[in-house]
Amino acid sequence: MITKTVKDVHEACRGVQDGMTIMFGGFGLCGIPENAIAELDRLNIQNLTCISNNAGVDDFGLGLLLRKKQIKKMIASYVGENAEFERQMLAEEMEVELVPQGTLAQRCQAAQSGIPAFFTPAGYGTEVAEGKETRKFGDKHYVLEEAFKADFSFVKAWKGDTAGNLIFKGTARNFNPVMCGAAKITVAEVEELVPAGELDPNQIHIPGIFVQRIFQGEKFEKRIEQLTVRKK
Amino acid sequence: MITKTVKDVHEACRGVQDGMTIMFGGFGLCGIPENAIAELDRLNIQNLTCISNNAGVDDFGLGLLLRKKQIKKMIASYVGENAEFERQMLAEEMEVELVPQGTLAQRCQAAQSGIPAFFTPAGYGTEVAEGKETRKFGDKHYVLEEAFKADFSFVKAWKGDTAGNLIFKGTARNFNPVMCGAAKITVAEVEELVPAGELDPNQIHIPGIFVQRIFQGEKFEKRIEQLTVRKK
Amino acid sequence: MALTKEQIAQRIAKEVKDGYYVNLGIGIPTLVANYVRDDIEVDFQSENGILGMGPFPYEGQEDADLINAGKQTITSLPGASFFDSAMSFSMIRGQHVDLTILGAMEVAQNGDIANWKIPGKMVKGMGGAMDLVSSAENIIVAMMHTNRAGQSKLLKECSLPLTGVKCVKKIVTDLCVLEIVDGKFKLLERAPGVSVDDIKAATEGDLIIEGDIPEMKI
Amino acid sequence: MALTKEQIAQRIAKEVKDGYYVNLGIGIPTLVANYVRDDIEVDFQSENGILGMGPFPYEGQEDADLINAGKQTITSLPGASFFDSAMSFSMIRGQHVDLTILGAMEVAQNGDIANWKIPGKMVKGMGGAMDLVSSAENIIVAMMHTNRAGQSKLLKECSLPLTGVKCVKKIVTDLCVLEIVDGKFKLLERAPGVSVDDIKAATEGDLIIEGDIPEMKI
Repeated sequence: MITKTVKDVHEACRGVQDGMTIMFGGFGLCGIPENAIAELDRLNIQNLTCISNNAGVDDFGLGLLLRKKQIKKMIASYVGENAEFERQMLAEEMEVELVPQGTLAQRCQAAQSGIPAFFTPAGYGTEVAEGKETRKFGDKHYVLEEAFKADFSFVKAWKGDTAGNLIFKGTARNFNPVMCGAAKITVAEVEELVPAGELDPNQIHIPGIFVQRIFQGEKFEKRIEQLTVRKK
Repeated sequence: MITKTVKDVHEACRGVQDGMTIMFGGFGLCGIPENAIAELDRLNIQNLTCISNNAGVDDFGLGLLLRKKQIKKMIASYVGENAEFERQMLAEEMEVELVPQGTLAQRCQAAQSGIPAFFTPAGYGTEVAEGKETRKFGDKHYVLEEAFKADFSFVKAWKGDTAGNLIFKGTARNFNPVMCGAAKITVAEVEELVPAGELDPNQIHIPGIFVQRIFQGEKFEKRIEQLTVRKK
Repeated sequence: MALTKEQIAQRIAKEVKDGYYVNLGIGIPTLVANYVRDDIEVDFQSENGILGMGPFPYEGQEDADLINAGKQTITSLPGASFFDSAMSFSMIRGQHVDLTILGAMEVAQNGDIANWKIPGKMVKGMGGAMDLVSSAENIIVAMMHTNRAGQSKLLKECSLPLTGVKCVKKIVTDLCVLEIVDGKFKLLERAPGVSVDDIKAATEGDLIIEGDIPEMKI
Repeated sequence: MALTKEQIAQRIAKEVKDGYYVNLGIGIPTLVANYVRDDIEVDFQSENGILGMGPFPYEGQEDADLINAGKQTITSLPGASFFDSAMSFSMIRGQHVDLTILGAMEVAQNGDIANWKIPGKMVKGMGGAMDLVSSAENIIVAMMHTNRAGQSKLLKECSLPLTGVKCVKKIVTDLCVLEIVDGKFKLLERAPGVSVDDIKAATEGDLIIEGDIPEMKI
């Protein structure tokens, strides 16, 4: 019997090597695969190309890998929260490809879906479109964007089952679903892992077919980036 | 206060006119917008272009509109269950565009998503690709397919709320979600309509922004096309 | 003796491996599910929107909202999931499905397949077949070796409108198991009691016959 | 007197109509939510994956899994929904969002906007701004009329890398309300106590000034 469940994050990360291209779910620090990032930090994997909406903060999320200069190239849409990132980018110590957020999501979903390329209006007439094919449909201009290719995809879900089915919570969903199945191997870390059959088949956000490895994360810090509250 | 809830199917169909292009959710007879189809039959709307995976059976689903020759053109992937359909098609009384099922789904989703065109491998080297641009990505050939344009989209959901949020059930989901927001006006008929706030925001399949009108269907026959059972 | 449709399904079931996600077409392929070894775990995907499809329901427990791509009432197994048509074809087009089994009217020796249209006579549509055959890395065709008129369905070139080009890997018919190799049909196994000459006589396309061809075990 | 940032938000809030789906950018736009009339129903979309965004949570009720695109903790209102990033941009790209309000570093008189990069100095990234401005049919820019150095941000041509071309429809600054008409800035309203000459002096781009320009009401 083949099982997708792995014991822990060490087992979940086997096969990750220097120079690989890796997708990371999450928006800001919300819904990031904390356990996998910490493990890549411990393993000190080098020369990574990371595809992620953001680059974490200086001491959490992908900031951990940035600090140790493990990232050769970053593909992201917004990196404004990370001073060390901006320093490495402006000093040209790291390659950076900035991608409109919707295009980033769609390029992941295209990879998941076997769509090699699609047209989008985002970035037409800007430097994002430089060197890319553009075309007019109706009275509007569009840019041709290609699907990403990646070796690993690390995602974080709220609940998962041993068949690899995933359910996300609140806005921690974000980029996680679209990265499932968008890389050769998708690794999901979940807050709660249950036996197959316990989740309602009608409420599954990502079917297990898109997930190769799943494990219950040892610990989720879930750091809040901008705590904003009202007084009672 | 603007409300999406309409009283009944008559109100839900206001604005539908002869010659329009209309999407219909459903797969076979499963998850079809029964009430809307019956109303279009009663209204005797003519010269319709219908986008639907199937064409119903002779006396149910889109078969009702076929019988009265209300359909000028049918865009579908599989029409094998309907003898009158085959007759009209072979006699060239009706225009037919057959589209691979995945391409059909993706052309709807593209319309929903503001993607004017995308590449897909389906149909490369076949008559489906005739007259269309093809391109090689990696070592594989793909066909460029464009988003559909439609005036109305009629879908059927299990539960819905007054904000237009929808939840589907089982395999009655099928084409319904991808057609929401893919036409100028999306009309959802639901088995159970509840006040906004009663559905779990984490379990909504289609957010209300994609739906313009919603009503609780008077009656759902839910006919079974192929009853297959085991003995106890 | 030529295999029955049930036996074709039975033979194909041996190609299904532990952990596979499998899409079964309408007809003979549907029967394959009945013969998969029960010590392995296999998930059946149906393109109308279910992964983890189970057997037909018991009488009286059928649910109109739970069907397969053949419009038959079905059940779901523990670990199943429901999804929309776009996601279903993400699984298929994105090559997440491990094995696709489908029927055919004609197969050519270069792997071309035709199964959706007879011009001027029969047009049922391609359904999901074009997406399946253009995407799947592992396609097995299940069909009778000849049509009702006794003509070979294994051809040098397809005469009917194509469903997909150079995509079929393996064919299991009532007479034999064949693999597409170097633009020809390589004979792998014979049905019990069927001779190589019987197969030659029933095949219009070029055959590769190397050494002794074993009888298949079902 | 020039408007405060709160007052800019207050003026923009009057552009929000009953039944609108609205996407608010970071900064001044975020404040708009506080001033929308409470007798109309407006749904706020945040591109990280929520429709029906509510106010900040009460102290101690914050949830790390519930933030807006500015990474601030938020709440959800009855009728809200959560979704993934692809669906979020389906809403935006598919033109289902009725109104987009965002900040800018520069706006040109043809409607071009720049707000994501100062070459060699500051690169935060475009986030969802390029998707928003290339798709939205109704874009209002909220910004100060001049930058910290006192230079006009309303230009004949943008000097910074563009976020989008010919997309801005309306601009509300601390000095006035402007509309893009025929490739120029048409002055619609003045801030209370701000003269047409004050606005002329602070605007590098070409202005259209027709008749008496009324003071805005907040």
